[in-house]
Amino acid sequence: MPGIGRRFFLKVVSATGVAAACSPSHAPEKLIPLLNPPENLVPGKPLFYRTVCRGCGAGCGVTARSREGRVVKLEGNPDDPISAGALCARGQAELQGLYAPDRLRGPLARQGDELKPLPWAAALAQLGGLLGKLRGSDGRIAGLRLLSRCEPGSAGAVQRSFASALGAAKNARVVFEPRDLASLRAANMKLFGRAELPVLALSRARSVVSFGADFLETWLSPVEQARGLMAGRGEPDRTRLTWISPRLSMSGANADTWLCTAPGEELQVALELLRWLLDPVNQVAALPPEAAAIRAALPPPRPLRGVSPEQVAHLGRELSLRRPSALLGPPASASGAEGRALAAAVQLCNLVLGNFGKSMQLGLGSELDAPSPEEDLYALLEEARRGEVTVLLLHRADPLGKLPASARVEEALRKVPLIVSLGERLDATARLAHFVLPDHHALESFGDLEPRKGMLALQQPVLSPLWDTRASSQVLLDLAAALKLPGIADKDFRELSKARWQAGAKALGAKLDTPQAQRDVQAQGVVVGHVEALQPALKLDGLAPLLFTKPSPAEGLHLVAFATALANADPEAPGWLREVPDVLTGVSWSSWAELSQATAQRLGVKTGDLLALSTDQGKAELAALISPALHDDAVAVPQDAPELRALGTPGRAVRLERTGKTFPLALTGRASQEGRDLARVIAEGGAPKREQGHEQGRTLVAPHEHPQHRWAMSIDLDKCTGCQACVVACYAENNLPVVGPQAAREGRLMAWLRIQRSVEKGASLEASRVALLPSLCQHCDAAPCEPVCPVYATYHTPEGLNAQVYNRCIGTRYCANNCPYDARVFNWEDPVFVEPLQMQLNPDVSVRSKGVMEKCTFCVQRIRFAEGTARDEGRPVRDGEVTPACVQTCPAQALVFGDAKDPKSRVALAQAESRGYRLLEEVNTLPAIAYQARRGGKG
Amino acid sequence: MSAAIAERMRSLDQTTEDALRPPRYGWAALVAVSLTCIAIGVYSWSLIIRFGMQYTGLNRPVGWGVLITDFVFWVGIAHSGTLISAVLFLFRARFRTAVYRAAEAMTVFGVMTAGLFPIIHLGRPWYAHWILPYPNQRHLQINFRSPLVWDAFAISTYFCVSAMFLLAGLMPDAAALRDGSQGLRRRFYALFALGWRGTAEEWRHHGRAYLFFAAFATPLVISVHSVVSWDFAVSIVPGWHSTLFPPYFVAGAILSGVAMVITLLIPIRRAMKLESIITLDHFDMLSRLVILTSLILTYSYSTEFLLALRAGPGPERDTLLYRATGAFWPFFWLMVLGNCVGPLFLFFKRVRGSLVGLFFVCVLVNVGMWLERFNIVVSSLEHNRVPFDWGTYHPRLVEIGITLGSFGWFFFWFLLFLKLLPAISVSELKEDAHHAALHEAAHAA
Amino acid sequence: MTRLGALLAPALLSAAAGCQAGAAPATADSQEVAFSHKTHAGDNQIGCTVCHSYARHSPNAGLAPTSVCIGCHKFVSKDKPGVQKLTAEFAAGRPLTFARVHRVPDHVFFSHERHLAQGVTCKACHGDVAAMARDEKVHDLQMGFCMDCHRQKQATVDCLACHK
Amino acid sequence: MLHEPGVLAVFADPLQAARAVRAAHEAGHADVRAAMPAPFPEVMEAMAQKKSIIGAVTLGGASVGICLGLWLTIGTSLALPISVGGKPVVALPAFLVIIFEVTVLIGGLSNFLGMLIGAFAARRKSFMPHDPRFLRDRIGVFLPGAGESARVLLRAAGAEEVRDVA
Repeated sequence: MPGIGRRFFLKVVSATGVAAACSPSHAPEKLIPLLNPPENLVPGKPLFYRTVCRGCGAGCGVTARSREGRVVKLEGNPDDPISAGALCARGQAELQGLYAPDRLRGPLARQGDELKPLPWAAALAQLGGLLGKLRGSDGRIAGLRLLSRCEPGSAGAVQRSFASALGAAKNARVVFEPRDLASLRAANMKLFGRAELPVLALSRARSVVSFGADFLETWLSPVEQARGLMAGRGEPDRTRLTWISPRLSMSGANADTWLCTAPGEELQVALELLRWLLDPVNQVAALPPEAAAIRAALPPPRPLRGVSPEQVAHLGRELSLRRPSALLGPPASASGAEGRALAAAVQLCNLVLGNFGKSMQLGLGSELDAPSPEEDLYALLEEARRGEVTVLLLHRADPLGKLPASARVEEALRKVPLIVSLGERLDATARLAHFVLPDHHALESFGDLEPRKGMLALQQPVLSPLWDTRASSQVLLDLAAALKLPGIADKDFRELSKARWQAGAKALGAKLDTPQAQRDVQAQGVVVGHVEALQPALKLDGLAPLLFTKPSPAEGLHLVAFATALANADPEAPGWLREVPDVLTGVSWSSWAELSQATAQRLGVKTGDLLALSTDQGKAELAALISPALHDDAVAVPQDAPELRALGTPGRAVRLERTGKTFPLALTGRASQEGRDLARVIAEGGAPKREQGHEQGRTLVAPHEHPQHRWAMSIDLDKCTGCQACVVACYAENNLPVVGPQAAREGRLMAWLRIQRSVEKGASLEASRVALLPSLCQHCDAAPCEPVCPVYATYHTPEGLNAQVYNRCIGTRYCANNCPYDARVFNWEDPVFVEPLQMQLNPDVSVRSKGVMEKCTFCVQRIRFAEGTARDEGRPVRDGEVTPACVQTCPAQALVFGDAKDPKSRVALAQAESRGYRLLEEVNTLPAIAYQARRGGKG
Repeated sequence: MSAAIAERMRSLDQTTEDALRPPRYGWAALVAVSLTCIAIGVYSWSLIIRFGMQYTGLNRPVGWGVLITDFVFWVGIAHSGTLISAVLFLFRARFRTAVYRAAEAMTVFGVMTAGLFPIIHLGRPWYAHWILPYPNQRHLQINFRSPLVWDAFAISTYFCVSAMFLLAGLMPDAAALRDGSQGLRRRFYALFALGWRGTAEEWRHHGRAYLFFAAFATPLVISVHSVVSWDFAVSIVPGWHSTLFPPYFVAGAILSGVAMVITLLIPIRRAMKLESIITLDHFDMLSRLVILTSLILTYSYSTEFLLALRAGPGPERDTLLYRATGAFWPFFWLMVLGNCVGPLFLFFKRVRGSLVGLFFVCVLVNVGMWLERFNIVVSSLEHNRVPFDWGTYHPRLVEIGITLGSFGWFFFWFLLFLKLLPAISVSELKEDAHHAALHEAAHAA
Repeated sequence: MTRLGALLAPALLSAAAGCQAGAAPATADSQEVAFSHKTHAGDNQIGCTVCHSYARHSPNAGLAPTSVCIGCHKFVSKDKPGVQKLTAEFAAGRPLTFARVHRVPDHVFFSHERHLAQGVTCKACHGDVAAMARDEKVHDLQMGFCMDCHRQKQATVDCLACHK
Repeated sequence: MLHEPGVLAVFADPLQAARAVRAAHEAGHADVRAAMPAPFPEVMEAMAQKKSIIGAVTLGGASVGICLGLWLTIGTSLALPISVGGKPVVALPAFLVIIFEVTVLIGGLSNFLGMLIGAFAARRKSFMPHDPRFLRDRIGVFLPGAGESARVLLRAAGAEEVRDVA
């Protein structure tokens, strides 16, 4: 054959040979052994520590899981009566607060215009010197003020003694809680002489009425309240919830009835309800002796705009029959005389219905370190403006960042010659400080607090401090020592706290005689004594002025603030709380202003338009979002939105203008299920309609059996509140990356578990319902995603899991296309964990790289852990021993997980429930997850 | 008589050799353009490889987009070639001889282009070889139940068979050119001639082999695009999950392929002065094929919709209505215009006869066919079963760049082919030439 | 046909078991001190878990903390240069480093605990370390190696047993 | 390259060439060889060759393909059975696609190779003088080991030229 020769052939062959020969090689890595082995730390094994969540005032006990000295996950403390093992989204996200990249990493001191790093010793010496100079002849500093968040424990005690020893003024220490339920406190004070917040036992209530109180998001003690409310859900005669507010918020979405008031009209409704209850013609049984007096004190009736008298009467009748009940309100956003009046009206309803001591308990709320009345705070600011404040110590208090602009905080702070900020990050106030002495994160510090009477929660570090920080209380003690303050003997805060909690614990009847006993208590995390709720005695004097009223606000747009379970609108919130979309609107990464459809039409506004809002207080620009469940007169803004500070307290009239600009809102999901009936609602007592026209579970091939376990889940839609604690827990447990606003806009959120929402429009606005559906991988027996994968990267495990092997995946995305539930998530880019957030990564779960498909694994690592423990102890896995992160953290206990092969397991029983159904039964994928339909109102 | 035959053959050789010297500058310019496109495509792909698929417009729920559209489109293009040469060969359709070589070349390059996309669209293309069954230490093989594996096999088989088919036909012509040239050119043609001498013995084997190739290729054509259609039909995505798909896709593929052949042949014929060989009758026959397949396609579309509508409310219906009225409704109706309405004009001899009209219709068909695939892939994913996740998809520059690159890649090879190898089957034409001469002799007598 | 396939396929699979070289194993030379398993585990019969103390109750086997080395070398062969270096470094509060010989990729979740509990010997994967003056990688520790053993011992071959 | 003496005739018209071939056969030349630019049916018929064995080769290849396909699909699936989507491990309907493709692939390859080898063998065993014209516009008929009589016979058939190949 001329031309073509052996040589040519060989060339081709050798070329391919070379290509095949190339293969990567690592440089040899170094192993660095420890010098001395740390005791009781076994690399590769988790350690569990009990401490307290300081995310909000509720004081939930938490269990921290730590690996190789890094805490990787927070879970509720099962021994704690408040959290009972559950944790809310914000609690889960405390972890990201701990590893927040913007945390202060060491003390700063002002040099000229800027804050420069300074060693602790130097900083304290300088500060001590300055304070020393400022001391008067009596050794006190007249102008010293200490502004602190609520510290119901040793920390508060230290601050008080420091303030009283060094400060002269009687209110030298002011306690500042921006989200405090001040109105309720005040009302309780005026009505019963107790400046405390009630403790709710909603599990005892048969009807719950909330006057806009977001008791499932942030109000009072959401985890406990969610558990309480949902304990009475699911069964036919279930706890009923009535929601009275211009906006249907998340708590409202769980209501059976919504009374859509005009903005600011809740007070009138409350008063009318009270009036109805007290009206003899309605013959409400068992009225208290004070009834007549209260009735006398009621202001004259005023016409209602949003709500009809019939609705009030209907509610009144329900409450008079279904006892005990619980009336909740007002929300934190209510303020002033009106707020107090609403609170009073609500509490009087509770009193009239005899709820106190049953569902509504007084005398349990901690009176330790109650937030000071607003007046004190404003007085402090006024003094500062007058230049009378010479030293201002701030402990985790950011008045500049939190108070409305109208409070003129900056002006006040600029007048103060010496500001010392003892906080975690460089917040607005700290930027003006002269010394910034960073405090430990709550998870790094010792402490003790009294979340409520008869209870002691112990705080202990779950990892050694990440940065060069120091406990604020310790700083104060050091200063006290340096200044030789009289009456402060303690040198070490840890000792002080220990002595204090041990005394407290003994008082609660805990045995602490042996060191072991002390350790046990510490390991327990909480000490629970017994305190009886008391029957409050009503103080009739001053009732009439308290129940002040004013006509329902006139027509026209009014500002409404609402709380969200997450903090999408809060620029300072950790990534998880910003990225996980708000459950009702689907917004992530920004604040927004909601308008009703009618209003939006009237003003020609579309979702995404940038609106200019202006009140008598100021202006702000916010992105418009058309809400299907909002009163036409309301403009609703999330209470975390920084813009709200400019606009002032809610309730006031607001003007809207279109700026002509648009804002790229990151919105997720369509709030409609196109009548496909995925999230089902059934009449009370009814059973869900079955899919017609095909036989369930019939397949061409024999169903494959699961030799040992068949892991399965059941989700009770009647209990799911939509708080998304499960979603955040999933982010934490499974190393899900936070992708940021741009990717969120492009529909590339990485969540494995999402709460799908769909708004079912009713005849009227009030009749419209929001159906929530937690959706995750259904771990189908006949999973459509599996057979289409060319490389076996996804398959069905013998234990019934739909497995995804990341390192085998080549990223065809066929499985995701073929998943009828859209449960699969693709890595569009390499995940980014900003230093030091990567320290939170769970070492038991791979961090996925770009180009790989991923999805819910039922937390297989936790399954393996439980199976391992069981095997070590030579016993079968117990029911309820395996809990995926979502199930573990669910405050409402709507999720149940277990082995469906064990007929006695909780999950098997739940799945057999009459309300049970599976998603998309018509595609016959035989999912492992069964849903229980929600029971809708009276049906 | 005998002189006449020899004359014909000589003139045939002459035209072929002239055809191998196309207008230099025009050719060079086209090559330059296609190389540029390739460069753009390569760069775009490199972006995806380095930074992940974030540079595409894909998202949840739309996991497949332009890249898969291109894949199906090019596989479709690759279909006419084998059809024209193999099927028409079996049917002894004489008009095939003039055009089948170009068509086959198109097939081979079309598959070469299509074959790239399954790799390009991967999240981790550097592991693309995992889709092939090769011995490895993992004890882990591939999932033969996955349509993507069927794809891998179908595409590679189709490439090999059609390449061999092309080579088999080329041998005699290459041999002729070999003997007519020197130096590098000679060695090049020798490569394709594979030592061909034209002896009766060689012809004996060649004839049989060629027949068998045709016999293999015909079912293969059907199977390949059926397999491609199964990528969708085997899934349970509403708008994909349909038993109609295989015939529907095959018809579509043939339509797009024939249209592409015509679109390419019209300019080639002009540029290379092949008017004497590729006559209007050839185009006439081809356009009849276009009409036929287009009618089949129209029928499929209507069946698809009627079934969905008859099915009553549900995902199936929603998806198809969305396809026609949703975000991409212009694409849908442009597709109908291109694939169903346009070809109808070919019923008129005037349109069929005028190359301009024919060219226009065929370009329209090509556009329509691309859009058809886009509509099927994207609109179905946009409206899957869970309305909460309904979304939209907008192609990004990277995807457009890669598409451009694929066209560059295809035309680069095709241009090389035109320059280096006979675009018409000389030997078969010679065989015909002899028959023609006989006819004339008969008439003369 | 089926049975025949079953018989032949593994042959194909193992045919080119070696052809996937993968990452070049870290070599044992360039060790900071000339630590010899032969001396310790071999001649002096020190059990593996004396130094790799976590192996029995954790996924990680662990590496002897320097203090453990010192525990013996306070008394034993203090004349050796390596030991002197060790003592010096320890006094200076600096740990010695060792070049890593055995490693599995990050996406493999191997547990020493589980394997020892099932009676798998250290030898099975690490080779006869007691005879090595310089550590060598005896087995490639690639998936094929694990699979061979798992199948032969009828242990699980579920992917999620090792990949999560 | 092997070489044989004989008589080579060049024709312009396939019919004449065919006539020549037939004549040669009648004249008792068992082994008549020809070369031409295209497989002119007349000539091929006249040559009266026996059918090519390529069919058998291809059939063999195809059946090997079937076995390979079966072995690959069923064998590898049983080697490590993995449950996907509740489908049986050996899912023949799905495997048929692979089996078909492998069959066609191997069949096609063997067909092509068969042809090449056949042609190569032919060139090896029976010598035919090469002339570029035979690939363009002329037909060559070669009678190995023939003499004067053959020359006459070929001229009579209408050969343009007849020459001895020494």
